[in-house]
Amino acid sequence: MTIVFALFLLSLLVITALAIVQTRNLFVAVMLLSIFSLLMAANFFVLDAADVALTEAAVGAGVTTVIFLSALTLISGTEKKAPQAGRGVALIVVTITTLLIIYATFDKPRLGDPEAPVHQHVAPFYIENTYELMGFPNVVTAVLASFRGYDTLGEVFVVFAAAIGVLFILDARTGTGPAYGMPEARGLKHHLIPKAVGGLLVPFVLLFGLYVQFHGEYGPGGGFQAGAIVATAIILYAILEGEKAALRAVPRSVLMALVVGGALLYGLVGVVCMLMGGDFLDYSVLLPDPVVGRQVGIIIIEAGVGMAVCGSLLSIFHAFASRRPSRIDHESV
Amino acid sequence: MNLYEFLGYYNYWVFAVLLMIGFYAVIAKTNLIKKLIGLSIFQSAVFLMYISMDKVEGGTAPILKPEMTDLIYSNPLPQVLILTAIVVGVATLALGLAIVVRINERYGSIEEHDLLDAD
Amino acid sequence: MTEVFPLVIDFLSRSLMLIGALSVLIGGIGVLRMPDIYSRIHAASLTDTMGTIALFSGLMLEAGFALATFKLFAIMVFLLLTGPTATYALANAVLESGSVPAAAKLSDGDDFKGETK
Amino acid sequence: MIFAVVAIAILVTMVLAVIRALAGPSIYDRVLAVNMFGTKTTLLLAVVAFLYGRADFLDLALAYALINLVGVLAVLEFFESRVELDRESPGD
Amino acid sequence: MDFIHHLPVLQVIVPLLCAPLVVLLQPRGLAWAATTAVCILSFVIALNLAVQVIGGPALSYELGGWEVPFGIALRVDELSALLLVIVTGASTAATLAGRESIDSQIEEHRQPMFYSAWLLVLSGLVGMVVSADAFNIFVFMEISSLASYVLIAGGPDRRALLAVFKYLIMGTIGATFYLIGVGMIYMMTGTLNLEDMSQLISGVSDQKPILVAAGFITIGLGLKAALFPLHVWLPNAYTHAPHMVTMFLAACGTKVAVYVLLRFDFFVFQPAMDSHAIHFSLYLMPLALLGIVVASAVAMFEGQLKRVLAFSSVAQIGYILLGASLLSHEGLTASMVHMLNHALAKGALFLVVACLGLRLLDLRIDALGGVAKQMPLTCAAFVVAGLSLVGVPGTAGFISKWLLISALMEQGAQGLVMVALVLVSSLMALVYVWRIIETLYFKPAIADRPELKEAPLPLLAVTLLLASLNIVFGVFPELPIDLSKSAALVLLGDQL
Repeated sequence: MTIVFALFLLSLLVITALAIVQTRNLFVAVMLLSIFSLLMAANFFVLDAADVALTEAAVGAGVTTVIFLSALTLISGTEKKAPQAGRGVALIVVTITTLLIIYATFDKPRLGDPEAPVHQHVAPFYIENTYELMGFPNVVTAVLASFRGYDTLGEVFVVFAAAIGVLFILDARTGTGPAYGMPEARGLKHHLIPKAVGGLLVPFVLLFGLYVQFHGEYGPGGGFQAGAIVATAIILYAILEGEKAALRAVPRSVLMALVVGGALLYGLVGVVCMLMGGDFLDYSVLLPDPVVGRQVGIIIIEAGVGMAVCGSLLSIFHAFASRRPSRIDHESV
Repeated sequence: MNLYEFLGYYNYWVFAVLLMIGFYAVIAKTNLIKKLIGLSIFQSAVFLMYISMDKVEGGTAPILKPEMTDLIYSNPLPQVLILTAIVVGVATLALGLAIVVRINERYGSIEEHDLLDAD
Repeated sequence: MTEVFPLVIDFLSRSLMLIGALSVLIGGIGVLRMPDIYSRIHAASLTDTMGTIALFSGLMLEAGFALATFKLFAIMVFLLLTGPTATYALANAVLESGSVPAAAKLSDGDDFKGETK
Repeated sequence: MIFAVVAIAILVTMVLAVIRALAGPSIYDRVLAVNMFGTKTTLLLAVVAFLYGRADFLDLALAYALINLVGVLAVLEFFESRVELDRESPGD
Repeated sequence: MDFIHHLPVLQVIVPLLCAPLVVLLQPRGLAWAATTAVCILSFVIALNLAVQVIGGPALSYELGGWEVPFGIALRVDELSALLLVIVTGASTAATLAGRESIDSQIEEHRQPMFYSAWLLVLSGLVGMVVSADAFNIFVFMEISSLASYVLIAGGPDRRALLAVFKYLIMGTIGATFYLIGVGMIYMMTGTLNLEDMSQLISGVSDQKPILVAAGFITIGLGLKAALFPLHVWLPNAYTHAPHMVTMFLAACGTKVAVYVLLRFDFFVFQPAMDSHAIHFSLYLMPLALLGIVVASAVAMFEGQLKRVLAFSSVAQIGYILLGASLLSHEGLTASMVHMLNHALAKGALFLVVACLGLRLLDLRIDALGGVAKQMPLTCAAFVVAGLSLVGVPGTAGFISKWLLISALMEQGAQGLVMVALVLVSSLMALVYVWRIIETLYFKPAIADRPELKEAPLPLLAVTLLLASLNIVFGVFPELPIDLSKSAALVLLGDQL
């Protein structure tokens, strides 16, 4: 059955990818990209990666699409026909790469082979010991937050870097130019039905985000997914009520505090572990009972991740959405 | 090689093809947004490769059900890595878009040949 | 009686799911085959609602009394709220963009917002 | 078995939606296709969760439904504002 | 809390956790002061680590208390200590010296974000150096890359944006290639820890995915390291970045990628794969030589000061890889010494650029005529560091070139050809350095230039300090050579 699904979904993926590259309308390309992400997410789900599927859907199909679209409103929506000088070189490079990879596939273990080395060496340890060591069933969360918690710390800082980078590059805090690009009377503000329904949904989505945040030890979910879902809810609010209203509800300073606070919270848990005599991020020393200690540590750092991701994604969204379109100041260089 | 085994490699081939499509768009397309879209496909292809590794035949997602002892679980490690990689990909994309917006503001175009002509 | 009951439930859930699948499929064909955007929206949205209700009712019957049923119900309500909303927003946007339904053009084109196209 | 049949029907519908998304012709047709595709993915996930016997994964379907709505509204909002911008300053 | 035990992780998390704090520091002096303090602290930690590992056993640290293949481990040996000293030293020098220069190029309200990104670059680079886990290296590589895109995009010229976009695309491709390679190795071995990997890989080393993985990792890291045909992002990025950023990245950015490349090749692949050593030198040696010659030649004809130095950096990466591709202890020692010496010389040169950039807007060489009369100390520093870059006896550059040439001599006839090429490229370096010195000292000043002052004291002091270190290590080379010898031994491991 998996194979049939995979066949369908993967073929669709390829078709969509081809269409994305082909189309000249960038809006269409972005919409197809969101289909591509959803397909990818469905594929991940079929391949047993529930957490990844949730992340890909929330981050890939949701937030990325919105950020792409808000950036596209600032620039031209169509791709010009260009002289294709580099095409030959590109084709050669790409073909060589692909052939190399296809060459490599011949000794690979096939899909689902239980004898594959990946299923023999490190992973069984996680599956066998998570319940004893952590006391909760989601192995992905256990690996993410504890066994490889240092990677996740790095990841939070990648998001942090992106947020301050976008703010730095777009200079969003200066107030040069009107802060709000789209006239109030435009967009969905007139549409009673979306506004009413959307307004009804936003609180429930926020609630759902919190559920995903705190249920992450037991089901698919965790800080990343929750952060992205909460961010999506507020983006929904921004689309319906205007970006200004969303900023009024969650001001920039709060977003910055979320980003900084989330990143620091994660790091400080690690530092506290060190102060209490363990290694960095060794949560077992936090409480007398190591299992409970790990649980507490994981809940705190997941909260940090959620705060940082939500704050970063929203700051990035606002940095794009609050910009005045097409402000061209060709300076002489 | 029976049909089942043959299809077992299908994931890897799709990975290779997607990689090719994305990579081609990154190199050959002259529109900067298109390049970023290509980059996004390119990275997604790699995610697919990792996730294809984690599947175990007859397995299920690695969220344990202690009351059922005979379940086989898929490998959690590639999933964790890809969770990280997805977020890294979005971060890169956001930064790239910010740069493209600034380029458009200061050059008035996001087509590579216009930009090269401008300087 | 107690032995027939599960069978009835089973039959009911299966037929509901089949109805759901069928209407989803019909919607897909409609979106592909209908002549213009308005009729496509129509095809998609009606079958979507029908398909969602039937399919989720079937799944709920299958799941019995569990947390899953509650979740299914939540998803169903969610879809029933968002689906028509999205369709409405879409149709409204199409109308504002000045596109004219094919049916209106066939009968007499001039009484519908003028020939903006 | 019934789940598999339903899942395949949904998959076929997804294919049809993708064809519409590729064929266009207008941007609204594509939005429609994207919306339909999103809904179908939600349904598929719900069915597959039952097919795999892991009904606890229904959270995912809920998330998909949400993402779908936001995606469609965002496309409409931003596309319209871009169109109006282009109208205000032709030749961009 | 046992500080010594925690040093490896403190090295990374001190700058990492201070980065979010710096964003909040609004008055501009404060952000700078905090960043500088953190850089100095990191430098002290790095020196401390270096003292510990020289002569002692390598330090390792298990994060989260999980033992090795299951958790992530850090590892500090002589080689990583050398890199840590270079990276933190360069960052410290740049921040100590750079306040005025950064003030002049970055608007005040953007500075907290700028300094925060700076700390992220620093922590990303040290994170890559100390990590012993293949995927963790990727994560920290992305931290440092994303943050360095931000730093470069701070450049005043609009061309900085184009340069950084190109860098972003190529950097991401490089990182993704690395990820593909790591994925393939993981697929065949089931582990991500480098040591564990190198043991398990011997069982499957003849298989196709491993071969392809070696290729992908080498190309991906080659992109990040600006290995010759993949260097196209580097000249523009260095030219248009703010001056202090150029100084920081030129002194250590690409070297960390080279370090990871060497780690993979010598640690993971070579012990397990018979043919890998041959392939490694077969492919890398010609590229390194080509890079040395071509980039030096291009540098001779460039008209802008920063571009000349940027192309020279491409050539220097060639020297480092040439030494490594000899696969001998002498060659690797030469590489290591050159990493340090190049950081000293290039750091000093780009600091001079920053000094000039504070006083002059136009950094084309033609516009620099007669500057030496008004800024004698700055230009003296340029002469010293420039001669070190060329490899004139008495400077640090001479030591590493000498070591490299003597290592090449051992390779027989083919080695002699390479010696000839190295000498030719050194002559080219002399040409491009001399061209600048000649302009600075002997050409007349262009007509309507206002009176120039020397650079502000901190900047000038650090510039002179770095320049004089070039002479100190040229006259007393024992310390870097000893450190490099043991670092080279680390790479060769039990192959000797």
